Amino acid sequence: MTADGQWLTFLALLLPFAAAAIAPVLTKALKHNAAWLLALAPALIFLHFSGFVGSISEGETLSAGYVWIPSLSVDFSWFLDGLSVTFALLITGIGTLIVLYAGGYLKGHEHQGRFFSFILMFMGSMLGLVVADSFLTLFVFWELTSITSFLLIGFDHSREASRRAALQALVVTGLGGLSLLAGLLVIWGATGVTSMSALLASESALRDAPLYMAALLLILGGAFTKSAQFPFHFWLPNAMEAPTPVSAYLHSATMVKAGVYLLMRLNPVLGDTVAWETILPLFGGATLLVGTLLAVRQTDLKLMLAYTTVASLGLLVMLTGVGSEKAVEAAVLYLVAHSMFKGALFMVAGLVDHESGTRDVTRLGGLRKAMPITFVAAVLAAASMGGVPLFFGFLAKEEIYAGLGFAGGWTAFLTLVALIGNGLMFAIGFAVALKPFLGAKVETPKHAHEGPILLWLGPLVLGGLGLVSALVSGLSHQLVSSPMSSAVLGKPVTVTISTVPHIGMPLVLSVVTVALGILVFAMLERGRTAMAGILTAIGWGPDQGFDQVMRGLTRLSFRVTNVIQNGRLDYYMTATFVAVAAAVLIPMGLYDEWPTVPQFPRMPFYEWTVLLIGLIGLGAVIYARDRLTAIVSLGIQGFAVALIFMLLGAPDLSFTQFMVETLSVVILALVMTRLRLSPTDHRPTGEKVLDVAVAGTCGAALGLMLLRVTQVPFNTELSEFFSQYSRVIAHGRNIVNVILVDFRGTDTLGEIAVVMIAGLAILALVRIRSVKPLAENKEEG
Amino acid sequence: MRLSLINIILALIWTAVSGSFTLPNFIFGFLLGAAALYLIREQVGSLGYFARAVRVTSLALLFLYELVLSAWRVALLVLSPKMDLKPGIFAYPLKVDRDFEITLLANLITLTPGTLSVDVSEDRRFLYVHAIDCSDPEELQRDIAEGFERKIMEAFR
Amino acid sequence: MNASGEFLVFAEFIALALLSLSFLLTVVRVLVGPSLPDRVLALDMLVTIAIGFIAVIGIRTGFTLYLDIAIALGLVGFLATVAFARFVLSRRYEQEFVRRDTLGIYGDKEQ
Amino acid sequence: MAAETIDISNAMLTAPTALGDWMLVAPVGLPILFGAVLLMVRHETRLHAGIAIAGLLLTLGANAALLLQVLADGPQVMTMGRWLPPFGISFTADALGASLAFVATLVASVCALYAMKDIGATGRRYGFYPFLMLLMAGVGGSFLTGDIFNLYVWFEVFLISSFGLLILGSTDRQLDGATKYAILNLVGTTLFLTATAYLYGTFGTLNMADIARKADAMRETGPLMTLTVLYLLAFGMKAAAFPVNFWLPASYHTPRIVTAALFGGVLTKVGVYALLRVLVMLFPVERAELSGVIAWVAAGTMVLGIMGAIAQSDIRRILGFVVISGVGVMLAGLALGTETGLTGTILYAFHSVLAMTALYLLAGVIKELGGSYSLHELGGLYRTYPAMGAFALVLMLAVAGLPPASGLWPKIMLVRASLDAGWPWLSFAILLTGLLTTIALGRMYILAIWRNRPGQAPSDAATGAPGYGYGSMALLCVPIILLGIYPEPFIRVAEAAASGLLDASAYIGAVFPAEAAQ
Amino acid sequence: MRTLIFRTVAPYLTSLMILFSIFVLLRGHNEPGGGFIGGLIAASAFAIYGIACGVSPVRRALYFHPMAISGFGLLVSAISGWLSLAFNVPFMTGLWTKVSVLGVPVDLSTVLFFDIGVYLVVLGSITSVALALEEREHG
Amino acid sequence: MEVALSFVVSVFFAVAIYLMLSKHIIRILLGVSIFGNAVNLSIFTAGRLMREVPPIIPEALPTPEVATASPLPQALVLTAIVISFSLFAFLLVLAFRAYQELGTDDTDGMRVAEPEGEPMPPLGY
Amino acid sequence: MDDLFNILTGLLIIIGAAFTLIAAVGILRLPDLYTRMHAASKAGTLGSGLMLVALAIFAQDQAIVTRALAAVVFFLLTAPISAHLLAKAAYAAGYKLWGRSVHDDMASPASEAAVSLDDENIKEDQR
Ligand code: NA
Ligand code: NA
Repeated sequence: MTADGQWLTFLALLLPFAAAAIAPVLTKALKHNAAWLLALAPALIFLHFSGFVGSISEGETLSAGYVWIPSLSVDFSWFLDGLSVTFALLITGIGTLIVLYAGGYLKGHEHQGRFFSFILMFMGSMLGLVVADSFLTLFVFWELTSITSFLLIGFDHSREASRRAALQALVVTGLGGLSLLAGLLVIWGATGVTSMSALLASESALRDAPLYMAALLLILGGAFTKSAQFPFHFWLPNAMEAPTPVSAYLHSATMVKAGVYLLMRLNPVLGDTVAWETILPLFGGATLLVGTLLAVRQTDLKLMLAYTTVASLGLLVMLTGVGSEKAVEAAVLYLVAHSMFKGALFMVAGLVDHESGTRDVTRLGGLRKAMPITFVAAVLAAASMGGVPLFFGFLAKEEIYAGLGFAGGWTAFLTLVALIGNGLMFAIGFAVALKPFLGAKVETPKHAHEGPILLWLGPLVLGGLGLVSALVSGLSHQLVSSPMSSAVLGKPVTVTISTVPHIGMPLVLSVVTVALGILVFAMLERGRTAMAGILTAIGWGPDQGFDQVMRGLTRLSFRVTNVIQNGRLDYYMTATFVAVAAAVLIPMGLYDEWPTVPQFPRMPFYEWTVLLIGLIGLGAVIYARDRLTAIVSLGIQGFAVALIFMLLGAPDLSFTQFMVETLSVVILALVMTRLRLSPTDHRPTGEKVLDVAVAGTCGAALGLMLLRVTQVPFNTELSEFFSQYSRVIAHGRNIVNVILVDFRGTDTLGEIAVVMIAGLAILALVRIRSVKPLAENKEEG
Repeated sequence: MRLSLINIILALIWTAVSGSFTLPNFIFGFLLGAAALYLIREQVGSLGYFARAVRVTSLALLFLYELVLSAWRVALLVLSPKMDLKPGIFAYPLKVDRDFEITLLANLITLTPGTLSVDVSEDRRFLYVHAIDCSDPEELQRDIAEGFERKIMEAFR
Repeated sequence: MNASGEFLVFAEFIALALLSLSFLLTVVRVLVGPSLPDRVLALDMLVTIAIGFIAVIGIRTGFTLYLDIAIALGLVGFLATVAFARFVLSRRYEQEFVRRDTLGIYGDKEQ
Repeated sequence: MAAETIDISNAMLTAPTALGDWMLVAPVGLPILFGAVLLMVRHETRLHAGIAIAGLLLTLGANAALLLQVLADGPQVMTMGRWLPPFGISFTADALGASLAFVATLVASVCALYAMKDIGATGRRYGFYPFLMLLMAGVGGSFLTGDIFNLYVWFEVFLISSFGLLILGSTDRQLDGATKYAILNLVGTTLFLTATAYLYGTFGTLNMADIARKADAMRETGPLMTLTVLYLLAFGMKAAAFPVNFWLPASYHTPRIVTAALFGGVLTKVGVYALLRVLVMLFPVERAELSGVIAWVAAGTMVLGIMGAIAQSDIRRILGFVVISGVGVMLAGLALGTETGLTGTILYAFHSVLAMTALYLLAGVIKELGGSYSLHELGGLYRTYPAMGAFALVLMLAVAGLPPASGLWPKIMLVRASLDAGWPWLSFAILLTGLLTTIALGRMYILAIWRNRPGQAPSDAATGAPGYGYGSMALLCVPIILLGIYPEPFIRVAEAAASGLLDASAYIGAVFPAEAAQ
Repeated sequence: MRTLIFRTVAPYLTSLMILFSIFVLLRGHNEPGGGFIGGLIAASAFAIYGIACGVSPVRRALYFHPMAISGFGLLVSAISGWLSLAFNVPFMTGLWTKVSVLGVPVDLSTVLFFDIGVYLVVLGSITSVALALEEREHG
Repeated sequence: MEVALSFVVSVFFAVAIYLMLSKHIIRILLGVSIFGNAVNLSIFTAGRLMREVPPIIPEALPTPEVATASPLPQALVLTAIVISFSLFAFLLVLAFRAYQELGTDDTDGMRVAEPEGEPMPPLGY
Repeated sequence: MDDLFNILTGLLIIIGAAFTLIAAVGILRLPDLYTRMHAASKAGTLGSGLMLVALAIFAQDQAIVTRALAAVVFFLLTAPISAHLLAKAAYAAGYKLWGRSVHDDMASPASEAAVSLDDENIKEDQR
C-alpha cells in the first residue's frame, strides 16, 4: 500500500468520528436534512474500501497502519482481507442507508443531532473493530461499540425499559469485552504476537500452545456475549428499546456480528480442534432453536425480528464451528444475506411503526395500499430471509444444507436443528413482511401513509440488493463470498453456488424448510399461544436472571459493606490493631526475627523509680473512675517520660516533654470544662477481655521488635558526624538544636507547618458553627 | 515595685543585647537601668526608689525566716504520730488596699507558718485565710497585722 | 576522690532516695484522690519534687544545664494547676459532681 | 577553632547549586511561602483565591520543569543545608516522585479554581487556601524527599492540613467523619513513625538511598521482614488498603466537595507512592517474599471496594469506595513487582488522581444542579445539561477502564503483567473489578443522569450555574482523554518511574555520586 | 479565674515568662532550648495572662491575630531557607555573618532567623488555641 | 537499659492501645497521647541509650570530649513530640466540637456520617 | 574551699530532700485538701528551693547561680498562686472543709458574692 493510501485509510477510519463531532451542529442548522450530508461520510468510506475489493479478490491481503503505543506493542494498524473488507463494506454501506433512514425516522426529534452523533461514533467503532490488526486496537474498538451501543440503546433515556436495556447491553457485552481482553492477552503471552496478521501467519502456534484452551474459552466469552449466544442472548431483544434505526443497524450488519466476525477471524488459528467444533455448534445450535422458538412467541414486529436475529447468529456460530469448507461458505453467504434482509426488515418494521403508530403484528393489517413501496421492500427482504430461490438468502440456505449434509450423527443433528430453525425463520420473516400489509385494513393509532424517501430508501435498496446480488452471483462470489470464505478458512477457496438449485439433498432440505415455514406461518397464532404457555410454565429466563443478579449483587454488596464498614470506630480500631499485632508477630515468627533473651538490666534505683512512676501513671489512667482522674494520671506518665529523657542525657527532650505534657493537660482541662462528665468506661466484660488481649499482644509485639532492633550492631555514623561538625561548621554547641535548625532543618520546617496548620484548624473548629438559620452571618467572626 | 520590675527588665535586655548572661553583666545592666530610670524620674516618679530598696530587703529577710520556720512546723506536725489539728478559715480584715500589696500579703501569708490565703472578698476588705490551727483566729490576725502587713506598708508606702 | 567528695556522693544517694520515696508517696495521693483538687495538688507536688530531683541530678552528673528545665518547670508547672483550678471552678454548679466526688471522704469516714 | 583548620569538604558539598536544582525545593517551598502569606492576610478573603492559584501555578511550573529535567537527566538531588548525604536531608526526585508531584499539583490547581465557587468567605477566613497550600507542600514533600523521617514529617503536614480541610464547615457529619478520619489516620502515621524508629535503630541512617545500598548487608542481622511488613501496614493504611481502609468511607463524603475531590484524587496516592518507594526500592527482597500477601490484599481491596460502591446511594460515598477499589488495582502492580506491573500501577496512579478528582467535582455539579447526592432523589439532568451527561460519561468510562479514557491502559498493563507472572486469578480480580465498576457507575449514570427526577417534573432542579464545575472538569478531562487516546508519553514516564524503582542504582548514584563513579 | 491575687501577679508573671522564653530561644543553639521550647513558654505566658485577665487584653497585647503571627513565623522560617538561593547554596544552608550592634559584635545567621520563625509559629498557634478555647462560647 | 525501656515501651503501647479501643472519645484521646509517648520512647531507645551525658559541646572544645547521648534520635523525638502534640490538640478540640454537635462522646453514638439503617440504593433502573 | 562547698552542697540536698519528703508525707497524711496544701506550699517549696541553692553552690558559676536564684524566685512567685487558686476554686466548687475544722468565715452568705466567676466573653476575632 502506498503512503497515500495508508493516509486515506487512516482518514477513513477517523471520518465517522469527525462526522459525529459535527453532527449536532449540522443538525441544528439543517434539521433532518443533515442526514444527506452526514450519510456522505459512510458513503465515502464505502467507496474507499470498495477500492480494495479488486486486489483482495485476487488473493492479496493488506496490512498497514501507524505506530500508536510502542510501549505496549500497539499499533493503529489495519488488516484488510476478504473478511474485513466485506464487513467494512456492509458496515458503511448499510450505515449510509441507516443514516438516511434515521434522518427521516427521527425527524423533528429534539436530540436528532445527538442521535446522529452516536450512530456515527458507533459506526466508526464497528469499522475500526473489523479492520483492526493490532489486538489491543481491536479491543479498544470492541469496547467502543459496547459504549456507543449503550448510548444508542438508552437513547430514549426517560423510559426505564430503555435504561435497563442499555445497562444490560453494557454489562453483558462489557463482561464479554473483558473476557476478550483476557483472551487476547493470553494469546499475546502464548504466542508473542500482538496483531491479527501476525497471528494468522503463525500457523498452528496458538493451537499447540498450552494455554490454547484458556485462550479459546476467553475469546468465546467475548464472542458469545457480543453475538448474543444462548444463554447471553437476552440483552439483544431488550435492546429493541432503542429507536428502530439503531435496531436495524446494530442487529443486522454490526454489533451482534462482531462476535461472529471474531470467530471467523480466528477460525484459522483457533478452529479445527475438537473443542472448537464441539462448543461452537453446540451453543450456536441452542441459540438457533431458542431464538426461533422465542420469536414465535412475539407479537411486536421488532421483537420478532430480534429473536430471529438471535437465531441467525446461532446459525452463523454453528456453521463457523463446523468449520468445513462448505459450512464456512454457507456462513459467509448467510452473513451477507442476513445483513441485508435483516436491515431491511427492521427498517420496514420501524417504518410501519412510524407511520401507523404501532408495531404489534396483531393490530396491523392491510397496509399494502397505503404503503406500497414499503410493502415491496418488505416482500423482497422476506423472500431473501425465507430462502426463496432467486434471492441471496436462497444461496445461503442451499449452501448451509450442502455444508452440513447428513454426513454423520453429529452433523445430522445439526442439520435437523438448522432445518427447524430455518423453517421457523421463514415463517416469521414472512409474518413480519406480509401480516401488516395483507388482509383487511385494521385501524391503527395513526393514519398510515407511505413514508418519505429518507425512510423507504434504505429498505428498498437492501431488499433489492438481496435479489440483485443473487442474480449476479458470479460477480458477488468473486468479489465478496470467495475472498471472505478464503479469509475465514485461511486458505483460498472459490464459492460457486448460483441461483440454479443443486439437485440433491440440499434442495430437498430447502423444500422441506419452505414447507415447514408455510406450515408454521399458517399456525403462527396457535404456536404463539403454545409458546406463551410454555414460557409461563418455565417462568424464568436469563433476562429475569439478569435482574436477579443485579439485585443480588446490590444486596450482597450492601450486606458485606455493612459488615465491614459498620460505622463503629471501636470496631475499626480493633481491626486495625489486630492487623498491627499480626504484622509484627507473624513475620517475626515466620522469619525467625525474635530478639534473643536479654540480660536483666542494671540501673540505679532512682531510674527504676522513674520507670515505676511512669507505669503507675499508666495504670492509673486505665483504672481512673472518672476522666478527670485519668487526665491527672496522664500527667504522671508524661512527667515520668520527661524524667526518663532527662536521666538519659536529653535535656531538650525533657524540657519539651514537660512543656508539652503541661500544655496537653491544660488544653485537656480547658476543653473538659465544656464536656459533660460521665463514667469513663462501660464496655461489657467480654469486650474488655478482647481489648486487653489485643492491646497486650500489640504492646508486646512492638516492644519485642524494639528489643530486637536494639540487638542489631548499630552504626553511629550520623550522630558522630553531627557531633563532629556541630560546633566547627554550624556554630552551635547544642547538637540537638543544631540538628533541628541546620542539619535537619527541613524536618523542622515541616514540623512548624504542622503546628501552624493545627492552630488554624483548631481555630476553624472552635469558630465555625454548623449553619443554623439566622445565626449564619453572625457566626462568621 | 513596678519600677524595680522595669529595672530588671532593662537589665535583662542589656544582658541579651550584650550577649553574655553573667551575673556581673546583669548587675551592670541593672545599674544602667536604674540610671535610666533616674533620668525619667519626673514621668514615672522613681524618687524614693533606692530608699525603698532597703525596706524591701528587710521584708525579704523576714519572709525567708518565716518560710524556714513554717516548713519546720509543718514537718513537726506531719511527722507527729497523732496529728491534732484544728483547721479552719478565718477572715482577715485588710488594712492594705492596693492590689499589689494585697497580693503580696496574700502570697507571703501562704508561704509562712500554718496559714494559706484562700481568697480576697469582693469588697477587698477581707482576706480569707485557711489556718492549720485555727483555734484562736484573733491571735493569727494579730500576727499578720504586726508582721507582714506592717512591713509591707513600710516598704511600699 | 576526697572525703568531702565521698560525702557528696553519699548525700546525693540519700537525697535521691528521699526524693524517690517522695515521688512514690505523692503518686499515691494522685491515685487515691479522693477529690479532683487533691489529685491536682499532688500533681503540683510532683512538679515541685521534680525540680529538686533535677537539681540533685545536676549536681550528681555535673551537668548544671539541667537547671534550665527546673526554671521552666517552676514557671509553667503551675500552669496545669491553674488550668485545673479554672476547671474546678467552672464546674461549680454541678453540685452533683462534687457530692459524688467528696462523698464518703470528709463526710462518712472522718465525722 | 579557626575556620582554616577544618576541611569543610568532608562535611559539606562544595559545588555551587544551580538554579535548576531549586525546582526540587519549589514544590514544597513555594506552597509553604504562599500558605504563610495567605495566613497573614487571612481576613482579606477576596485575595485568597488569586494568591493561592498564583502560588499553585508557579508550583506547577516548577514541577513541570523538574519532571522534564528528571526525564532528561535522571534523578535530581538537592541536599538541604549543603551537608553531605546521608547527613543532610536529600530531596531526591526521580521520575516517580516528580511525575506524581506534577499530577497532584495539577489537580490541586484545578481544585483551587473550583474552590473559588465552592468555598465561601467563612471557609476562606478559616483557612481553606492555607490548608490547601500546606496540603500540597506536604504532598510535594512526600513525593520528593529522599529521607524517610522527612517523609514522615511531610506525611504529617498533609495529614493535618487534610484535617483542617475536612472540618471546614463543622457540620455534624463532618465532625463525625473527621473524628474517625483523624483518629485512624493518626494511628496510621504513628505506625509509620514506629516503623521508622525501628528502621533507624537497625540501619542507623534515614537517607533512603543510603538504606537502599545498605539493605543487602543488613539482611543478615536486621529484622527486615518484620520491618517491611510494618511499613506495608502503615502505608497500606494511608493508601486505604483492605482491611485498614475504614477511615476513607467514613469521612470522604463529609467535607466540601472540592476537599473531597482533592482527597479522592491525591491523598491515597501518597500512600501508594510510599509503598512503592519503600517496598520496591528499599526492601525488594522482602517485597518479593510478601508478594502473595500483597496480591490478596490488592484483590480484597479492589473487589470489596467496588462492592462498597455498589452498596451506596450517596454519590460521594460511591466515589469513596471507587477510590478504594482503585487502590486495590494499584496494589496489584506492587504485588507483581515486575516492570510492567509497576508501570501499570504508576500509570493507574496518574489516571486515578485525575479521574477521581474530576468525579468528585462532577458530584459537586450534580448536587448543584440536581439538588442532591442521593440516587434515590436525583434525576432529570441529562435533558437539561447534556454537557454534564458528557462529562459524567467520560469519567465513568475512565474509572471503569473503558476507552477512550484514562483507565484503560493501566488496566490492560496490570492484567497483562499478572498473566505474565502466572497469576491469572489476579488478572481475573482486576477484570472483575472493571466489570463491577462498570455496573456501579453505569447504575449511577442511568439513575442520576438519565432517569427523570423521581416524582417531579424533569427540569425542576435547574438552579445553579455550573460554570466553574464545567471549566474544572474540562481542564481535567483533557489529560484524562489524552491518556486514553495517546498514552505513550504517560507510559514512558511511568516506565521510567518503574525502572527507577526496580533498579535503584541511578537514584543511589545521584545521592552518592562518588560511589557511582567507582 | 479573675481573682484579685492572680490578676495582679499574672501580667508580671507573663512578662517574666516572655523574657525567659526569649532567653531560651536565643541560647538554644548552644544550650538546651530553642525556638520551639521558647515558643511554648511564651504561649504558656499568654495562656496564663488570658486565664487571669480575660482574652481581650491578650489580644490587644499581641496586636496581631495570633494566627497571623504564626503565619509570619512560617514565612520567616521559609525565607531563611530560601535565602540560600542568593548564595548558590542549597535550601536551608546556614548563612552566618557578624554585624556590629552598638559596637558589640553579634552573630547573625539564617539559622537564628529560622529558629525565631519556629518560635513565632509555636507562640502564635498555641496562643491562638488557648485563647480560642478560653473564650466562652454561646450555648 | 534498652531492655528496661523496651519493656516500658511495651506497656506504654499496650495501655495506649487499650485506651484507644474503648468507645469514649476522651479515653481514646488519652490513648493517643500515650501512644505518642510510646513511639517517642521507641525512637529514643532505638537510637541506643547513654546515661546522663547530654549532647552539648563544652564551651571550650570544638567537639565533645566524651561520648554523649546520641543527638539524632533526640532531634527526631523532638520533632515527633511537637507533631504529636499538635495533632493531639487538634483531636481534642475536634472531639469537643463533635460532642457539642452530636451530643455524645460515645463513639457508638457517633453515627451521623455513617448512619445506621441506611436504605439500599435503588434496585431498579 | 571545694571541700566546704561539697559538704554544704551535700547537706543542703539532704535537708532539701528531707523537706520534700515531709511535704509528700504531709500530702498523704493530712486530712483534707486545705491542710494538705500547707504541706505542699511550704515544705515542698522550701525543699526544692534548698536543692536549687545547693546546685548553685556546687556549680560555683555565676551564670548558674543567677539562674538557680531566678528559679527559686520564680518558684516562690508561682507556688502561692497555684495554692491560692486551687484552694479558692475548690472552696467555691463546694469542696467542704474537713469535718473537724473549727472555723469557717467564708461560709457566710457574703461569700457567694465573693466568687467572681467566669471570664470575659469576647467573640471578636480581631484583625
Ligand atoms: Na502560710
Ligand atoms: Na503528649
